[in-house]
Amino acid sequence: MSAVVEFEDVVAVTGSFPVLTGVDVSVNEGEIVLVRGENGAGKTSFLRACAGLLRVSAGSARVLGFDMRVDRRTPRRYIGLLGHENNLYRDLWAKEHVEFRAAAGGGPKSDAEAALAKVGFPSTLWSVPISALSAGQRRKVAIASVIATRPRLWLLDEPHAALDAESRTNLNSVLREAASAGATVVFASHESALSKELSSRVITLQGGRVAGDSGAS
Amino acid sequence: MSAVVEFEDVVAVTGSFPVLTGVDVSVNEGEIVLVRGENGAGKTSFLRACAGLLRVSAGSARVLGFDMRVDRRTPRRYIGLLGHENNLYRDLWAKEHVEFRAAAGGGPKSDAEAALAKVGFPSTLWSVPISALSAGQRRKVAIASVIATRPRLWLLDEPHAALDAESRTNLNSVLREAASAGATVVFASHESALSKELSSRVITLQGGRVAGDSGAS
Amino acid sequence: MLAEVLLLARKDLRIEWRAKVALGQVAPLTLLIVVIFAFALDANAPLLELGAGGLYWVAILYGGTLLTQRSFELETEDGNFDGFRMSSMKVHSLFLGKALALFVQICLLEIVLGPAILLFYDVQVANWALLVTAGVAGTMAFSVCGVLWGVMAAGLRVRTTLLPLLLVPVLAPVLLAGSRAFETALGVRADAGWSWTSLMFVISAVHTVVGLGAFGFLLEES
Amino acid sequence: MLAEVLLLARKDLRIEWRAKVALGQVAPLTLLIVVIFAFALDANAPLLELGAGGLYWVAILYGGTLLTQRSFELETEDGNFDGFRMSSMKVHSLFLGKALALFVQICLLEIVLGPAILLFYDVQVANWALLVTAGVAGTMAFSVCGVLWGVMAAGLRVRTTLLPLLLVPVLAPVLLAGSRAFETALGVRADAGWSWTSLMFVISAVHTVVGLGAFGFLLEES
Amino acid sequence: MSGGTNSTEMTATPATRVLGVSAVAATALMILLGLVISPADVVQGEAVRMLYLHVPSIWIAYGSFVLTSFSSLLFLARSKRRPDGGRHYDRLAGSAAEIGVLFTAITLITGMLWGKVTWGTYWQWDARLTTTVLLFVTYLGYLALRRLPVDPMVRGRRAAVMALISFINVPIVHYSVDWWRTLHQKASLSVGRRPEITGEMYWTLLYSVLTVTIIAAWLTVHRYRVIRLEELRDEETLEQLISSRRNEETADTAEPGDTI
Ligand code: HEM
Ligand SMILES: Nc1ncnc2c1ncn2[C@@H]1O[C@H](COP(=O)(O)OP(=O)(O)OP(=O)(O)O)[C@@H](O)[C@H]1O
Ligand SMILES: Nc1ncnc2c1ncn2[C@@H]1O[C@H](COP(=O)(O)OP(=O)(O)OP(=O)(O)O)[C@@H](O)[C@H]1O
Ligand SMILES: [Mg+2]
Ligand SMILES: [Mg+2]
Repeated sequence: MSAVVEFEDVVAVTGSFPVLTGVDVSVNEGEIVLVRGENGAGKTSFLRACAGLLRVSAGSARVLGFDMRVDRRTPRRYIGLLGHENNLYRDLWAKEHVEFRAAAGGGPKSDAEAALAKVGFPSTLWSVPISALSAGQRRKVAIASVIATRPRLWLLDEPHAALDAESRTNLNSVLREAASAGATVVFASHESALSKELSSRVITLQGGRVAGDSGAS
Repeated sequence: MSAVVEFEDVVAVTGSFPVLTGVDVSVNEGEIVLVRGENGAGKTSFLRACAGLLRVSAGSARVLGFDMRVDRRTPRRYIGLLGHENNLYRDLWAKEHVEFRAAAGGGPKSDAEAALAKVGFPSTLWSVPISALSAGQRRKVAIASVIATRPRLWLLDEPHAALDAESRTNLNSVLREAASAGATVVFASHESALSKELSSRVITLQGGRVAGDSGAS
Repeated sequence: MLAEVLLLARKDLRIEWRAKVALGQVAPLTLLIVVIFAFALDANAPLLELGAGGLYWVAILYGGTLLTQRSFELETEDGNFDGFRMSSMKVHSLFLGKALALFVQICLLEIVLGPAILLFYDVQVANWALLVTAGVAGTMAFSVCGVLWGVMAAGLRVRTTLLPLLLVPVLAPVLLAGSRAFETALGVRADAGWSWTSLMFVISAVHTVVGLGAFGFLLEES
Repeated sequence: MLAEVLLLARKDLRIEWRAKVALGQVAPLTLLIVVIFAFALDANAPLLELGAGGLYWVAILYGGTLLTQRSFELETEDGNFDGFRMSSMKVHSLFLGKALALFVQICLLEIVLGPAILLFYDVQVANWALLVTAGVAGTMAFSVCGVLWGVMAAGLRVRTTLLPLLLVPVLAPVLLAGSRAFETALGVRADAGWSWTSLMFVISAVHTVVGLGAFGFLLEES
Repeated sequence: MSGGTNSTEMTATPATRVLGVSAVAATALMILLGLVISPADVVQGEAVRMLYLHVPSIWIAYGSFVLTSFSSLLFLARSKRRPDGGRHYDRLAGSAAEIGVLFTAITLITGMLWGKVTWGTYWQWDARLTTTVLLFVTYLGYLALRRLPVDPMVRGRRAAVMALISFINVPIVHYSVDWWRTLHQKASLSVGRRPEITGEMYWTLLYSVLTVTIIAAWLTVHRYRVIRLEELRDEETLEQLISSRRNEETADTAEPGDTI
């Protein structure tokens, strides 16, 4: 199995604050990794560093084989990121948005409907402007947008937040399915029950570095 | 015990969509009420109607004794609302923000520090601009802002979201304390375990109306 | 109520102090506009002298609109408009507090722009009292109108573009009055500069009255 | 790549179609500015010799800046800039797609503003070919610069006020070139309008090259 | 919700039909008077006939804006106390403003045509002309605000505030000729400062004002009723939406997992 994320002593800085202070992690293909830790531990920063949105200022970071200190752009093609915020164009309709993201990811637009169905987004709301949707419905659109780009590496920041109980278990099965098809899932979450059930490995962050790793090899 | 929220057949409309389609609810002082329901059931709309942010277009709505169809502004003085979004001034420091909200609510600025301590917001971050904080830390600032205004009616939309495990249980005890001091708490949440433990009563919404009420009298 | 007004204004000004928008960004921008204009007019000195008053107010109109936008961006980002509406301050305090902060910010702008114009356009001040009074009157009118229309647009989407559309027609009379008053103050026009100044005070007063009366309604709903 | 460019542009234009910002809000606003300006300056008639051409481009500068702001507001609200940066489209497509959409929107503006100016100023077109070519060249320059600087400001806070500050100095030469070219096209100036037009094409070309080269860098940094 | 009084299916009633017929008749007479009977002007020649449309139009527009402001004021004052929220004041304000904008446009157009004939250009940077455009755009903005998709009561209040402010423009337009030195004719009719307005021209003008008033009243009434019908339609679709949303549960509870 090839390593999808290989971080060695990664340091990252925002403003002048070190949000990652030396992260050593190696994630293999097909894993479902839960990143946990207190508020402010550095989970979001870690995911953003994996996505290439946060510059790595020391250490070595490889994602999908690309050296993130050399080329942060190319790997993004294979990465799907769900942040704390939903990254939605509020004036578009839900379906239009997912179609746009699907097409922008190089896939067929027809993936959109399937993705929306997968997250349980009701088809009656496909043509409603995103700004009119409820918080959970928006989250579903955001998740569907990630699904529709068929990423090889899924980076999800609190994917369960805002979803109702049913959608949460549903999301878990979607992620499991993706992982079994060969994708890698790294997600941060505060829902211990749901995420432990989902994950095959738990990484605990603290103060911007790894404090525990259930799958450390 | 006097009724804090008295809704009778309340209808509310946004755009031209009926988000509340006839809500009958009466909440008494000192209760901790969980509002649950699927995504899009109308929880947020209900809370916003209680806060007077959503106009009630039919039915009768009284909050803290005020008729919300006549005066939606006065009761806000006694209401603390935590929405899906945090309502933070991102350029202010965390402490400044809470101080501002406390003072704007007519209380002393000194409440701010106590409130921040209550939600477990580390004092090392008091003078950090809110825009630099992590998602959970911001949520804590938002909750502290509500605490600092000492509301009689707390309206919380997914207060547990983004918080880590410890802060969640901590929040529960803060809310319990408030309720035992005579305040009323109405909150929407998808965290069934935590919220059932906290709440003294569960209202289930569906399609913009009440589908179940564990404390219906 | 004064305490509330000051509290709100201080909050806005503290944010301004942190971000240095008025002084660091809008002031250079208006300066730039004035310079470009001077350049476009081929540095034709007599012409510049004639136009100084008008261009000053055009620049202030532009800068003031940006500052108004910024002022309400603060109150709307991150769902903040809910917070603004939920505030238990009196509506009058909200109106006056925002207006006060905006007034101070526009004044900052003018303190930079005024001397620059005097310098670039080489004009002589004939009547300082009139100049300053007219400046204050115009700034008051700008800030009061800005807050009134800022909150009108605040709950709505597309407010970046809606706000100027609503604001500019209302401010046009102020622009005209300000230009005329300044022209008198700079001695290039014999017209009654004081009556133009009073017109600006009247406009501010009208908008303040409307604002105090209507701010409650405008806050009610998004 | 063309497919990607069109995809992005179509997305922006669809949002424009929904919100009708360019036609419904910015166009009337620029009209208004032309009217107010002309009136404010008419008092000293020689200033108006700046003329229809200059005012046209001043108005487009203002409207275009607003549209650029709006265009990047879309890409930054709700954390969207992450989405923009994570997009697996080629950076060149991102640049060209945004520029294309902006170009179309500014064109919409001009289609409204152009006839209005012709009417208000009662000017005769001496050279339609030049007028249209210069219009297209200027619009191209505006949209290319807008996107380049828009993305520069996008990751930053206070972009409402920063963007104009970055944009205006860069666009000032376009403003001048456009005005001169239009003056020739309207027959009020014997100058070589075509060379001014070529200047605008050169400016667009330079910014396009810089944009295509630097867009990757600009996207990297938040 | 539905405080509808006379929810007519058509926008015409016998009374307004009379109004409409008299509008048509009056217009015919006005054309006769304006184009045939009244004399050409000594200075302006035949072009002066533009006067009979130009001037009454703007006066009617003023009147409409007065009506708009007045009903906006009543709406703001009464909306809280009335069960239906005083929506009829809002409707009246909206329909009057539409008619006002229409007639302002007519004044602008006739003015521009007239300008082409007498001044040689369509447009002059003149205070009255500029302020008229300002008036026009301001009320266009008002109408734009009315069209925004938000709660009708809320929109009504916002629009009412804007109407009150926008009205400031009306006296500015009217007095602009006194405040600025203008090319445009000064106000004259009442004082008779302008010697051209005499005899038949004077009476023709007065008569045109009457005619245009009738036309405007007729249009306003109809716009009012159309708006009312639209509101009724919206209320009906809302009722349907409410009942279908209320019944959502039957569709959704089919799914398991919702137990408490
Ligand atoms: C676009 C061009 C024009 C506009 C926007 C315009 C606008 C107006 C307005 C707003 C009024 C109403 C004044 C009041 O009573 O408050 C008015 C009246 C009048 N206009 Fe014009 N006008 C235009 C062109 C002209 C031209 C070219 C002429 C003739 C040479 C003209 C002749 C008059 C006359 C005679 C009155 C009646 C003045 C009075 O008795 O009060 N207008 N116009
Ligand atoms: N300028 C700064 N000064 C002080 N601390 C800073 C600064 N910038 C960032 N930080 C800290 O960096 C950390 C960023 O952590 P990050 O957002 O990755 O946390 P997280 O694990 O995702 O937390 P959460 O669970 O709340 O989402 C926070 O603790 C934040 O306070
Ligand atoms: N214009 C519209 N067209 C269709 N549906 C609309 C429109 N506006 C609002 N809605 C619906 O109204 C409902 C609003 O619900 P609300 O935000 O109160 O849900 P919620 O219970 O808070 O959900 P969540 O758990 O996701 O936060 C959503 O189902 C939304 O889809
Ligand atoms: Mg985080
Ligand atoms: Mg909700």
